[in-house]
Amino acid sequence: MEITPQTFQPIERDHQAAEEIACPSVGYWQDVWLRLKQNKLAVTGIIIIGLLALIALLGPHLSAHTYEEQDLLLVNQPPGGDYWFGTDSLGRDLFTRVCYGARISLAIGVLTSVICMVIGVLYGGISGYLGGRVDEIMMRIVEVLYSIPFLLYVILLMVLLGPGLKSIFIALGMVYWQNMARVVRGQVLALKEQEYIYAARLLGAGTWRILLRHLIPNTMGPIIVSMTLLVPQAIFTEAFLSFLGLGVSAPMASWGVLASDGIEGLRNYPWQLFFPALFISITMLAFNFVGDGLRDALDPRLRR
Amino acid sequence: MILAMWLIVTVTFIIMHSIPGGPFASVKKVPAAIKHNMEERYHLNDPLGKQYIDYLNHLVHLDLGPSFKYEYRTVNDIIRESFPISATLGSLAIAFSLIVGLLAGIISALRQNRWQDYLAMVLATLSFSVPSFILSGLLMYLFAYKLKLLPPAMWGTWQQAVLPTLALAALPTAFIARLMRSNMLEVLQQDYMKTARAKGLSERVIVLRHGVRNAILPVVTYLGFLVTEVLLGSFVVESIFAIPGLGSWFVTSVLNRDYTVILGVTIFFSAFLMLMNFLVDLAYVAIDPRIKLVDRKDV
Amino acid sequence: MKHLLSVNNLQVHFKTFAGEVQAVRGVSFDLTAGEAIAIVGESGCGKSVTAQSIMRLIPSPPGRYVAGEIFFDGENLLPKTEKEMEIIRGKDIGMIFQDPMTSLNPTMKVGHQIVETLNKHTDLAGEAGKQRAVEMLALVGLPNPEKRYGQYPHQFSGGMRQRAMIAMALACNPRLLIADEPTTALDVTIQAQILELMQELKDKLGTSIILITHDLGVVAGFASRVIVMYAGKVVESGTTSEIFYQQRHPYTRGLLASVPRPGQEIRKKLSPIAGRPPDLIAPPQGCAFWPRCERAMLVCREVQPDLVRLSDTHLVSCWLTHEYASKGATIRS
Amino acid sequence: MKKLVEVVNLKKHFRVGKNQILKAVNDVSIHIYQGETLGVVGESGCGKTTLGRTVVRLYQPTAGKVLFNGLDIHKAAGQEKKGLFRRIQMIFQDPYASLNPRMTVGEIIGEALDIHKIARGSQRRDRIMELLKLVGLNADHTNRFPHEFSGGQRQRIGIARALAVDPEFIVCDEPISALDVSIQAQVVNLLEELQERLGLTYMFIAHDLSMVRHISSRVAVMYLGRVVELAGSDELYDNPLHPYTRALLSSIPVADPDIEAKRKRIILAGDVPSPVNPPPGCAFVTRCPQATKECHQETPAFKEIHDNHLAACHRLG
Amino acid sequence: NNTADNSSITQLIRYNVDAEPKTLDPAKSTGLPDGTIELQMLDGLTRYDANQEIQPAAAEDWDISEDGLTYTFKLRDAKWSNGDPVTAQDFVYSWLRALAPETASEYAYQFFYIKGAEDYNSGEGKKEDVALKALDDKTLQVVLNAPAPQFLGLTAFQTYFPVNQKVTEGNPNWFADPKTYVCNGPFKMVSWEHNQKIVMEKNPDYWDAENVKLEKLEIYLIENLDTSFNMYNNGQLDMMNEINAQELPSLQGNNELKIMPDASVYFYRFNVTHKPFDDVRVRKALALAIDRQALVESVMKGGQKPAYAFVPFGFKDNDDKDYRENGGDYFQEDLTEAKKLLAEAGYPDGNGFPKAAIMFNTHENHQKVAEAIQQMWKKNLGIDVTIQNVEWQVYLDRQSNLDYDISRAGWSPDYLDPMSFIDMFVTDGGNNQTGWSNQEYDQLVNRAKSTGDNNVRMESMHQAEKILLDEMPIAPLFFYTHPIMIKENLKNVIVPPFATYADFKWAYVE
Ligand SMILES: Nc1ncnc2c1ncn2[C@@H]1O[C@H](COP(=O)(O)OP(=O)(O)OP(=O)(O)O)[C@@H](O)[C@H]1O
Ligand SMILES: Nc1ncnc2c1ncn2[C@@H]1O[C@H](COP(=O)(O)OP(=O)(O)OP(=O)(O)O)[C@@H](O)[C@H]1O
Ligand SMILES: [Mg+2]
Ligand SMILES: [Mg+2]
Repeated sequence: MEITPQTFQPIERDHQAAEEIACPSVGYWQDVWLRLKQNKLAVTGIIIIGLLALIALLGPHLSAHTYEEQDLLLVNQPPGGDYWFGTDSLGRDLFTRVCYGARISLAIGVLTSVICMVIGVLYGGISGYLGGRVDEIMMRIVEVLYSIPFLLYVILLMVLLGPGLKSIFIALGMVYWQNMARVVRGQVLALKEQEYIYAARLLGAGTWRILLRHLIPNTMGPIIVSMTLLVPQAIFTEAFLSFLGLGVSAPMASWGVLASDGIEGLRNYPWQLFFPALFISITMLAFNFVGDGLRDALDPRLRR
Repeated sequence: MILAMWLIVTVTFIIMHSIPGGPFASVKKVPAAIKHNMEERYHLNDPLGKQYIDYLNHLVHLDLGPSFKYEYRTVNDIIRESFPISATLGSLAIAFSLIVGLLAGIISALRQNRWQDYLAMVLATLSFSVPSFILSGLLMYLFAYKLKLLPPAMWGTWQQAVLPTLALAALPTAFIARLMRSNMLEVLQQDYMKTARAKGLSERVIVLRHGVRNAILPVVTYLGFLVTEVLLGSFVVESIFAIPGLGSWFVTSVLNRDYTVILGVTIFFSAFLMLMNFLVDLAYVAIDPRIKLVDRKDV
Repeated sequence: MKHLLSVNNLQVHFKTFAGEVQAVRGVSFDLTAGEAIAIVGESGCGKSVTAQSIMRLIPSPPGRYVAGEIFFDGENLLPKTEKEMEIIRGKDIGMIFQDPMTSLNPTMKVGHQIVETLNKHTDLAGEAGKQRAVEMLALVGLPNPEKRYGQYPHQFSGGMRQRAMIAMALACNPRLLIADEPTTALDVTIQAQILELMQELKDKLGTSIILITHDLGVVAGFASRVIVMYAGKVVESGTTSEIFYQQRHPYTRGLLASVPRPGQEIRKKLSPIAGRPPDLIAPPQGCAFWPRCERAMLVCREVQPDLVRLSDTHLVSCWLTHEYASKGATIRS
Repeated sequence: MKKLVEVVNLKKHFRVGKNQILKAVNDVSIHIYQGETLGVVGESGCGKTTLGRTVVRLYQPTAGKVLFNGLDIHKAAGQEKKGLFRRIQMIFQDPYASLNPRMTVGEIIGEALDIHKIARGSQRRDRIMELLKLVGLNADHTNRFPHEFSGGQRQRIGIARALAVDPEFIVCDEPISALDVSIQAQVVNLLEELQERLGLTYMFIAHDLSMVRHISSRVAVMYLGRVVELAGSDELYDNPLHPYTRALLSSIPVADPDIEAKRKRIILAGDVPSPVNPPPGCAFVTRCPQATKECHQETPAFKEIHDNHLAACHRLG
Repeated sequence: NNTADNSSITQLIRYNVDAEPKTLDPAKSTGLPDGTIELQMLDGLTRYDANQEIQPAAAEDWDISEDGLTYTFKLRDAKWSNGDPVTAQDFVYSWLRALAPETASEYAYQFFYIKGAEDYNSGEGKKEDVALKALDDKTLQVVLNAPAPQFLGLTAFQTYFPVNQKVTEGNPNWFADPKTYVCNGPFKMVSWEHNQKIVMEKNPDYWDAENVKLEKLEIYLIENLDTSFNMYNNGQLDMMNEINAQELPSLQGNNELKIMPDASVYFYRFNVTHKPFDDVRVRKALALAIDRQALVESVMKGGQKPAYAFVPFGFKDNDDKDYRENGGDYFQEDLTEAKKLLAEAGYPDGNGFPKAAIMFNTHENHQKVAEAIQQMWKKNLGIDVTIQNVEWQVYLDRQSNLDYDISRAGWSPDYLDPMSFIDMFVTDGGNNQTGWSNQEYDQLVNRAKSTGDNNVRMESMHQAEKILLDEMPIAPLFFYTHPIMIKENLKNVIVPPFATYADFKWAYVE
């Protein structure tokens, strides 16, 4: 622009304009998503999880075999031609079984972490927010439960409920909700001293309102991170439970079960371990990538 | 503490007696008289309430009673014999996981987002979630069966300790590596690191003297958890590698419904863990100059 | 007169998720040996980045020196290697940071943190080093320096920590001390102590000082020259009296008007600067201050004003100093 | 003048560690007149926030009471309590921690309306707009999140939230300490304006004495959990009685080089002692340049030295 | 280091018994590990040889009365490892001790053939009334309740082993420590590392020491099958029991793999108190629709024999031929027949078949068998059953409470006689556990048990077995085998056909 006396005219300015915020409004989760998108690993993780879900849904239809169909003449076949991943010790198609396992394992992983989250959030939230005596007692209970042999619970559950998905969720929930409760409690303990909590109390908000509207939404970050980390652990613990007879009933099999079956044939039929293990590993990595990515995306210090 | 112990005993006792089976169940049904004789001998046909009171009575005198299955041994004996083995294995695993985990964590923090970091973290992530029974199987297959480098099982020589130590240490190593990495990254952001740089210290000194030391501290709090994990892991690892430690007894006793052993080992483990956590707290206070055992409370 | 430090057109950018933050957008100033200058400005205007650039402490990534030169003692610091910088840091230039609570290593004894610098830059070792460290602690007015030597930072109060920081920064007799908001985190009575101490040490040791602050009150009694920064640029600089009594930039004026001043009528309304500083990812095209300026003109919106020399010492970057301003415009008040 | 708030022998202690008691607020008695601004100043950790929070019943006092219009606020229950929440509000120190980052501005301000069922639907929306305008923000800020605002703007959102319930009395806990000087004035001006328009009563906590003088009609100076001096603000500044107040006033840097050059500072030695083990006798004794033996032994009474000028010092009257 | 000092010893065998013994007190021992270990160290009155013939051991000779009720054993001059002579009183003491109610021995019932034994054990009779006498130091006389052809064999069984009276009375836990373990068998204990191994050496004081060639015997106590397999492969074991089915195919043609016969049967129980298994046609249909050949070939892979009857091979009939071969098969797999039966029962093509589950205890092979059968029934009959994997004790509990539909089971004999199988299914028998009851069957079993005439006995048992398989409260699946791995240079290790133990008395390394 050319500098002329005319350009030295004062400009009329609207005072309100000074308060204008230029950039478009970005909600909290929108912002998290935007930043998550920039994290290549996390995006890879999300894509992998999506693919896995797809495999779980469509995979079984790709193959000519069903997960339960046995061919006792074709047991322990190596991968190839008709059987992409080979067959297992009862002559069933490993590919279809792995796809089916994805359904079970992913469902178990995801649902377990959701269940643990719900219990953990409520328990930890209440314990942390109320504090004092209540907190002490509630945390003691967690400690005591933690010390009781897991195997005893499992057997008790098996007797009370019998095997099946329901028992798995309960059993897995029993171990992991305690961790979740601790995470949430820690978060809540730190958050409840925040000034906005005081502000809400001063506005007359009750305990539930503060928990549900203020504390829990703000603990979501670490909770989601622990949830993503819980998924792979739940998948494997389920294998252990299945081994004890608490799992989904055969011939359906989760990845964990396929893997522990595979370990028996390791010396002779390594693919029976390889394929389930491969899928589990990929899942674990994917969830961890997403978890780590979320952790970064949620970190307030990295926020603009 | 005592109260917690009592709760643990009571809840375990209740669950234990509410699941089916008993120490003398077997496929072949024995005549009623014999069953009666056997139960009589261990007071198993007393009312549960009485059994419970009797047990507590013995417990107060630190007597954990006889094993029902291995009848000539007392639970005290079993613990005395097998715990040192578990403790040795556990210590090895903890030492390994501390050394390797810390190193891996530091390296990947310093090489953040480079291949060293990715490699370490992918490995850590994998071993973080591989259950010990699969890992033990793989290790045994690889080193004992395929390569024939190490003995597959049993306890006594250092070669025999290698594989179980690895199997047991995998999870804590991974955990420590991840923890150390994030601590390290956090510490590297701290103001005092800038101070150290402003003093003209070399990068190496800054990282080692100022960074690592501060990043290690939170790992100390994790030691309590580490001990727990190692103990839990030892159940599986010990039975796979045929190590006569306390962990393998734990599973066996539950499967056998060896009531006194179940209770005894549970009590011992919980007491041990409480002790370890207490020691870790003390250690933390001793190591971190900032911490005093202070908890804030409203009057 | 030879300058101990001259910063020429320094530009520093940071890569962030949202884009590149142009934290420092061409800062220039000089410092003569023995002089104490102050850099003032609102939060986020690039004071710390400028200070840390002199020490080459900008983390990279995300930071990046886009342009400029920093001559210290006649040598350009920007192209130096890390190894060469290590020798300068702590020895020739000392630095104190804003928050004494976090700037000391919490797990290392205070004395050791001082000795560390001495070990690096001088041949004082062992007892001699310790002796010197204790001396320094005494110099900054810590009672009981021997005992303090063996204590950890958490056993110090905020003021004491800042004293320890000063002792550390001055341990090797640097020629330049950069104090980045050394008193912001402290209470007023403690702030008075620390300022007094720095004043005293400056006189005693003859160290040049760059004091960074956003409190004009602190500046008034301390510095001989003041540099006012806004949005990564120097908008005005001059001697202390020029800045306080003959300030020409509306921003400087605004800063002074927004605090109650003695002599001013007590109940009079304060006159704040409206709005907030611009986003440095996309700074305004013209003068960065125009959106908040009471006297903004068309030209301000479009063209960046140059830094104009009004006197030997007084520089200002504002279109109002342009000859057209008084001619072409009706200037209010 | 009507006493709106009366603080009577208020104590608030915290238990830290096993048997240690931290006396954050130690026997404070002050009152606040309707429509005035009482400034409270003191160094970090002297108990200002604790006092403020106890006064608005965020903390239960260890001893003593707070009367609001003659009603003991800590004893109020049920409807009475709910009513109190509408009459007493607080503005917080940290503009970043005092707004829930997961709620939009509209939700933050609207929460009070929901809790007290003040307004619904379009009425609710209008009220939010009105409040935003009152604090100088735009209507289109309603759907934005706190992190998008500058410190000053956030502080104004906090003010709007407090105003939503039409309170009579607001405790401002260092509302400007975290802000840039240029922004501080925005908030102070706003508070003053609101006081005029709405007839509010403030307790204004700060450690910046020049701002406190500007905004307050009376000022209380706190040291280590106690009020050591209380007077009209001009009186206090022109005629400080307590040695601590004097030192405090002389420590404030003045943005005028000429005055600074002439000024004689009183530099206090040492730091504020820990409230966990306060020294016996006068709390200020460890740093007082004029301390006598008596000061070491006896806690001075807080008494009226001149008209409406109270102080706690053995050497005064 | 054990490997080092072992290198000089050539006559060494390392064998795995798969578990820590629960006790080494013969009166109380029950399990295989206990029995196997005791067998090496203690000599009963008799001992089986390589041909499954009963040979004299501690007894030099014996005499059985006409009526088959009175047994008189003549003991040889043998010594305990502490130098004491082995006397008839030792045997009397040991057996009575096992019977004493205070001892609470689980296997006390093994003595119930002896007159007065059961009463004493159950507290109804006196110790003095047990018909067991030491006529002199070397003569032992026993009177039975009824003729029991298996009795002589039982004297080679662990519960009948003697203990040294003096030692036992002095120290009730004598068996827990190698130092106090006084024995009269081919080997003596040197060390016992719990859950690891027991080391034995040749007992020089053994009466037949000259026929014992092994110098050292290491018995490992490793439970995990994979682990022991790896140890065998690494040369840390010379012989092992039990091999994972998954390994078997790759071991085909390996000379070290021996598939030993095992007189045990794998079968499914039907709970006849549950619908639809109260209907014999349903039970039959299910039993006929299983492809047993495929099961043993593709799932078990251990050379097992499909079972079309209940009593396994390996028992002598009255004509000295094999009982099973004489009895033959009682049914054939027949799909059309099975379908027909199912339709008759009201479930044509499986339609309307109620929910049912196969229950089995946690074990890899059981699961596979169940899965295979589940598929066969589905494919062959259109029936959907679920399968339930339950923990061992829960399994036992549910099975004996008849809380199941179909339950897998296995049975190995207590003594070498078909009766050990046949008497399981008498009405309300402790091991019946199917709810099935048949008067005729009960009578036949009774007759067999009370007669002194072996022809009648065998005949009755054959008839009873036929009834059992006509009614099919159980569906036999296959007769077990016992695959073992044994290094080729090991000779004369006795592995009996009816159990999975091994006797090393005559064994040596080539
Ligand atoms: N490491 C970094 N990464 C990204 N942006 C940065 C970084 N360091 C500084 N900035 C940006 O550079 C700009 C100037 O920051 P600087 O710290 O110099 O401000 P300042 O004037 O010291 O403010 P204050 O008074 O708050 O200390 C800010 O907008 C800040 O966000
Ligand atoms: N919840 C609590 N538990 C224990 N001690 C507390 C608690 N809250 C405050 N304190 C202590 O009480 C004392 C007074 O704290 P308070 O926050 O009231 O000071 P302040 O005057 O507001 O300080 P600042 O200017 O730093 O805000 C401090 O020593 C503080 O550590
Ligand atoms: Mg700064
Ligand atoms: Mg405060």
